[in-house]
Amino acid sequence: MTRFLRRQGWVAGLLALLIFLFVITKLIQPGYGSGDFGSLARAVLPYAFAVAAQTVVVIAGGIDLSVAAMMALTSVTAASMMNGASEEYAFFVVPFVLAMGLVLGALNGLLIVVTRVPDIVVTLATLFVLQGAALLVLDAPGGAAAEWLKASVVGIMPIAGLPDWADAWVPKALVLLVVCLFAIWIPLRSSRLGLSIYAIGSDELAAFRSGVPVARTRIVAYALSGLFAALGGLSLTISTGIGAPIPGPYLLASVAAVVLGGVALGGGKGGLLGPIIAVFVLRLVRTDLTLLAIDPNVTAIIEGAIMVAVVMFGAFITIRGRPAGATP
Amino acid sequence: EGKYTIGISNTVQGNGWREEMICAMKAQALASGEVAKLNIAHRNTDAAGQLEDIRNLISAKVNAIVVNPADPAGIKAGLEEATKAGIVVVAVDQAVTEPSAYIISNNQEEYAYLGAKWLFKQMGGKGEVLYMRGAAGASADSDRDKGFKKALAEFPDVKVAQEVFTGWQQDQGKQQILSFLATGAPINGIWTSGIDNVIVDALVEQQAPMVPVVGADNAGFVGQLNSVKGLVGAAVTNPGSIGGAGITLALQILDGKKPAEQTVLVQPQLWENATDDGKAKLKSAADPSLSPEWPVSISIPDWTTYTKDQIVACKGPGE
Amino acid sequence: MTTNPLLDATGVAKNYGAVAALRNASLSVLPGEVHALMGANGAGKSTLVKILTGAIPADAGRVLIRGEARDVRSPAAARRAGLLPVYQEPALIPDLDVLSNLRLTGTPVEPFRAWVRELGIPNLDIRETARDIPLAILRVLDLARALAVEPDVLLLDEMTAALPANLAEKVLEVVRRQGDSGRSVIFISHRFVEISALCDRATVLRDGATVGVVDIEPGIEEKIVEMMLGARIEKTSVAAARVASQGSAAQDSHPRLSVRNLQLGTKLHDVSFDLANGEVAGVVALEGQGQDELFAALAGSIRPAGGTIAVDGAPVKFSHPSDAIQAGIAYVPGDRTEALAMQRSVRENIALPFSAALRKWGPIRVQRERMVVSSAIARLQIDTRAQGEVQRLSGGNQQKVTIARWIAADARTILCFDPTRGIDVGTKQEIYKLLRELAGLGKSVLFYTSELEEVQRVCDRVIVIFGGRVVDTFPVELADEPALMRAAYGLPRGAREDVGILADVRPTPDAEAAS
Amino acid sequence: MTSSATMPQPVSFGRRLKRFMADRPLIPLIILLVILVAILQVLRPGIVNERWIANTAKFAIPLAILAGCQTMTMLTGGIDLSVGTVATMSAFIMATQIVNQDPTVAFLLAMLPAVLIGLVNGIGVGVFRVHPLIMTLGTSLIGTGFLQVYQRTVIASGARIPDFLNWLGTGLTYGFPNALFLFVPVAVLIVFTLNRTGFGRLLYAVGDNERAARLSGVRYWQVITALYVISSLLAGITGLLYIGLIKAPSLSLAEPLVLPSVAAAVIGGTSIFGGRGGYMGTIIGALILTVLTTLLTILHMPEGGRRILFGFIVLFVTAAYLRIIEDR
Ligand SMILES: Nc1ncnc2c1ncn2[C@@H]1O[C@H](COP(=O)(O)OP(=O)(O)OP(=O)(O)O)[C@@H](O)[C@H]1O
Ligand SMILES: Nc1ncnc2c1ncn2[C@@H]1O[C@H](COP(=O)(O)OP(=O)(O)OP(=O)(O)O)[C@@H](O)[C@H]1O
Ligand SMILES: O[C@@H]1[C@@H](O)[C@H](O)OC[C@H]1O
Ligand SMILES: [Mg+2]
Ligand SMILES: [Mg+2]
Repeated sequence: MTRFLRRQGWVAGLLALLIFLFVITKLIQPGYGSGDFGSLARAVLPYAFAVAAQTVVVIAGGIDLSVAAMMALTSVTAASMMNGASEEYAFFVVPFVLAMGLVLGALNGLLIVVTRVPDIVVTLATLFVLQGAALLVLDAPGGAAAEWLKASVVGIMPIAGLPDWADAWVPKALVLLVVCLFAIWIPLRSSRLGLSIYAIGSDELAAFRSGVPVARTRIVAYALSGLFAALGGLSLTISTGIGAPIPGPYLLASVAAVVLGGVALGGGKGGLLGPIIAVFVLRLVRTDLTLLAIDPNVTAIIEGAIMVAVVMFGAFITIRGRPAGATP
Repeated sequence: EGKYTIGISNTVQGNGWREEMICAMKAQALASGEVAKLNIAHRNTDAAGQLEDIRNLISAKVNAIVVNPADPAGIKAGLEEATKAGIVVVAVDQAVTEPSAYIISNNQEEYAYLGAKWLFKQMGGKGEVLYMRGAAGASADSDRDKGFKKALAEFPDVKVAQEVFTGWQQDQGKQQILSFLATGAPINGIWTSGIDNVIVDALVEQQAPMVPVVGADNAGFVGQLNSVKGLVGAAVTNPGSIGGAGITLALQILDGKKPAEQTVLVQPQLWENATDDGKAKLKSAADPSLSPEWPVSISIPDWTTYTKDQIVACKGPGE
Repeated sequence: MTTNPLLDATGVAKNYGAVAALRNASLSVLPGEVHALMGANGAGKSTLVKILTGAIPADAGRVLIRGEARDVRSPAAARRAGLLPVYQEPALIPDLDVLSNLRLTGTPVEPFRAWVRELGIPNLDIRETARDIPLAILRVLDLARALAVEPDVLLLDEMTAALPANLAEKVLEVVRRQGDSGRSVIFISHRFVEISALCDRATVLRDGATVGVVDIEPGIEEKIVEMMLGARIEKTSVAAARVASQGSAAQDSHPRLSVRNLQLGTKLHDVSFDLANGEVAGVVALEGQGQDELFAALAGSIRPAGGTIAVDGAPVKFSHPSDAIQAGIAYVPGDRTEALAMQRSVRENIALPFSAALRKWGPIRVQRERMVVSSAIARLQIDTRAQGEVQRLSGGNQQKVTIARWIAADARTILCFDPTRGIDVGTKQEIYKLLRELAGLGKSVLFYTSELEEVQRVCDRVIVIFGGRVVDTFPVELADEPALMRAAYGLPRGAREDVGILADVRPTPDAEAAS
Repeated sequence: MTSSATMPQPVSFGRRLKRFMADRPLIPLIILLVILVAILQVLRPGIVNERWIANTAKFAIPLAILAGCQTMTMLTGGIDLSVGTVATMSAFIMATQIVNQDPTVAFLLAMLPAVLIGLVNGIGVGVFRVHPLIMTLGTSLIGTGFLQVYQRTVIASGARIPDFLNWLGTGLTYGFPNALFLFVPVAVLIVFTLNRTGFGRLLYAVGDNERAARLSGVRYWQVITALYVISSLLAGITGLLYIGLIKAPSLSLAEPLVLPSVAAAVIGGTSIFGGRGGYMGTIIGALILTVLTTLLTILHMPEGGRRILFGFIVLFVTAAYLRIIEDR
């Protein structure tokens, strides 16, 4: 139990914060109900995928500045492919776009490994390239999404055996999120590959000496990041029914939520659950401020302040917790 | 005391037209006496961000939402959810694809057609035009594109030298015109989607040849048409006060007075400085007391009831 | 010999820039043998292990495994070839728990658990994160992880160095049995007790080359020491070293530096000594006996947990190296890359301390700086042909730059940590001469060296540290290499006649095993 | 394993060229700039005239100053992504405060957020050891939020560009842009600081080898705090210059310059790892980017194509530098 708390303390704390926020929300708006929760889940969707994309590379000891651009490119690709196409065609579009994210992500990793240029510069460069490509696909927001895809995030997921009142709290968007993220993440995490991703982020040399193929693992981490970003791009197209070539605020948001979610920027630590909860927290803060009719611009201040305060707090703990006599 | 809570969602911030729109909404809400509270989501964002704002407004249980859409189709799902939740939805300034929503807007296609046709005539029916559009994907922009293209089709010798999106941001428009002028490419006319005074500034500062410019009825541009030497141009009206009209429409619907049509269009006018008649209109319209980015048409007859002081004060109910 | 060697390496060489870590190393291990790999600090033992297990590539050499030439390019390939190392540094991933570490390397869990129990840890929680496990246990887990896959050749690099007696005992037992069951073990240790208790043969490395292979038998230790030290053992002359130090004998009332009961975690216990004006005091210790921490504490890099430091009789507390510098104490680390901004010029590197203080951030007085720096360069005879970037200088010249910095800054006390590591004989001589000159000028030098012969050439006095304690202080006349070596291994002075080097300070855990 | 004997080999021309370039990194950059200008002249004969040069300088100057911020922070191994927000804030505050305030007061108010943000960045990075990327992203988020809120409060009072900034931003003197009156001193100051002051030395030293600097008595946090404050002040001044050029205060004024400012420093040969680089290269980097933009406009290259090219250039130049510097 103590170990659970020590290891999952951050996540547990976040979860408590989220619950607290829900209570606050209910106090501000007594009518806040399952439908509103569904809205929250839909708002969370693209952010959650962006954060998942960032989390994987950060755990592997890297950073990916191109997530938002990757989302924009995959989003416009999906939207323009589905524009005027049949409903069935979307069955082809979805795997195509996911594969595209996977391949482009792997390319990010490959460039880092081959050029030995630092990840931050490589992904800054690919940020421009992917943005450019998105603008070539669609120079203005547009395109379309298949109806069945749009329906896949609207409403609730009927679950057999669950009473209706409880079922109302299971929005499809949440189910989609859980299925897509955790269906990939949970098996991955305990697999040799997942462990390798943690290993290269934790101690690259020790990982190499333990027989981990470091370069290959790094490429895989970026490929996964690309895959999650593609899911994010798809979720944008699905929820808006269009594709937008100019990236949304997902890069910043992903870094903020990664940090807030307890994933160390040095790599090797943390998981996906924390950042996802962090996304819910940040979205719910915005909801609450809207409910209070507070200027939504204040949210930007609050999000930034949360991010900076949390990082400084984390750093502060690390400095304090350093054993006596250790050299900084 | 008013009885309604109205939600507002807008996605371009820092643009004078949109600021006037917000102030008109506040002033009208106050003047109507029917509104207890405004819940304003006003920031720079895209369709996805606006969807989130709309859904948060739904959670806030507002009675009506007045929205200036980032994208006509991109927020359809949110508007549909709002209607289902019993909320009155009014789109201002631009159209949306959600059929349950009411729309009150300038006639954007006509707006562009009027101005472009006048411009091409001024250019003698030939030459290169710099086409400075608004925000990519916004329906006002695509409707205006239709009007512009319609006029262009009537003047086969007019060519588009370059097409850029200003995003309806003054600074972007200024950067774009400056870097275009820096290339030294010749042009014969400029059509801009309401980002106008900075364009004239740039021509003056760069000592570039003065070419005809068509913009909107923003106070700064109207002033320039009256005063800048050698500037020939036209302002096409596009009232930011349409926001106030949106509030009025929403209140009417809430009070049970539904309009005959789902869409209400305001017809634009053109004021040019090439004829004496036009000059007179421009003179009387000019209002140097307004911020240069604010349209001079600060009220719409029959639709807005606030005073000039009220809109300039920009205070809503309870503020 | 009739049996073929399981592992046979010849002519292995490895250079790190100008440093030759290995020149010509060979090693041949028979099946069922526990084979010691011996050599002084820096002889190249770890480098050889890393090459054999694919952790680093060799520049030259040939490796046969079971008579076949194998190109082991990665640790994973070494595993497949049946070679499993336990490196000198822990190799468990710090942020993963033990179980995940096992999965990562494809190690079977049950055998691992069995080995862990065997090695004297009855109740290991395999969900514990590696970072939270004490170093000693971690080393044992590393070993158990290797044992669990039943490798043909187990390579143990100073496996027992960080272990308490009870765990070390278990490890030795287990390793011995490996040999008995037909597997081979390459065993690196500085503890002769362990070598004689455990090993069949020993390969001795000196300065990166194999200088001999011996069978372990009673009395062989002296011979191994001789081989490890090479011709140097004859060369030492007490008198020669003293010539230069004549002028420094005068002692004032206050020592320059006075250290009392210095305490630092498990690393330093009650360390006390004085450093006089104009004195070069040597520090001799095996790797990892606390000397790093001692120097770091004196340099203001880390804060001691207890004890006092006084400079010229006045107590001082350092919270940052700049405090120590303020007190006239300069630190020259052994690792040049720690001390130099490699992409900057010689001049900038030497002048760096000048700009450190806030009030010195303004314009640099170029003329004056040039003068001071040039005189320091001239003093040390730094080859400045490539002075635009320190990284282009040879190792020896780089080291001179690190010292020149403090000559230019006129530091009164210099802490030199193994300053001659990896540099050639000629430059070494220059550095010895320089240190003596500095002492002659009244400066005080604390001089840690891993090369015992240097003691006689440079020092007035020697402080020997073992296990974080000052175990002996020699006047230089008595500090011949064998005496220092024994002292460094924690053996009491003059114990030579008793049982040779085998007289351990600890109760011998493996009396039966040895017999 | 192969055995190899090291033999003195005749140095090939390629290697000699490479070493030459490595020793004088400015030369390849100047060559690249000249080539770009030549292409421009070929594509549109006569374009390269006095007016064009003045115009190019006018646009390159704000970019070059912001890139100066990046150069200095990158020398320490950091990056300052808050410069865009800081410049925008200073510009916006200046333009709105000048309406009712004394110019000096307006100026001081405009520089206040710059100092504050610089201070927070410096303390975060220097004391709490927060990753500079995260720190500066966080403060820029907060700054933007404050600016948006501030904007709402000054809507009615309007904005004005002070004449002096007008003159500085767009005026010409004998055909030279007045901005040079600001830029030349700033550039000289930066170059002098980097090469001839103790502080400049410390920037390089800290970025090259923080431990070595520490052992020489350098207090890291002091250097870093001063650095980020200076960077912010420079960004603030750039904002004032830029508003004089653009004359349209907005909430995103200088944001488009941020990533190009990083790119200009990178192209100019400053290493993102720290310890290597200089401001002269950065200035040429900024000119290269400005000329490149013009070239792409003239080529009628669509925005998408431009960004793609831009990304590839950043990546290629960094990788090439790495190669040149690595094996000499
Ligand atoms: N990565 C490296 N870069 C430069 N020099 C190195 C590197 N690794 C080792 N060396 C040098 O190579 C030599 C041999 O080092 P090695 O670690 O093999 O010695 P060792 O015999 O294991 O010593 P010890 O008993 O202290 O562990 C030393 O002089 C060391 O400084
Ligand atoms: N890349 C370079 N460019 C210019 N000069 C160089 C370069 N590399 C080395 N030199 C010069 O050549 C000299 C000899 O270098 P080298 O590394 O061979 O020295 P060395 O004989 O190994 O000396 P040491 O024993 O001190 O390490 C150096 O002192 C240095 O000034
Ligand atoms: O003319 C434009 C208006 O119609 C648009 O929607 O917002 C910005 C204005 O400049
Ligand atoms: Mg050498
Ligand atoms: Mg070793």
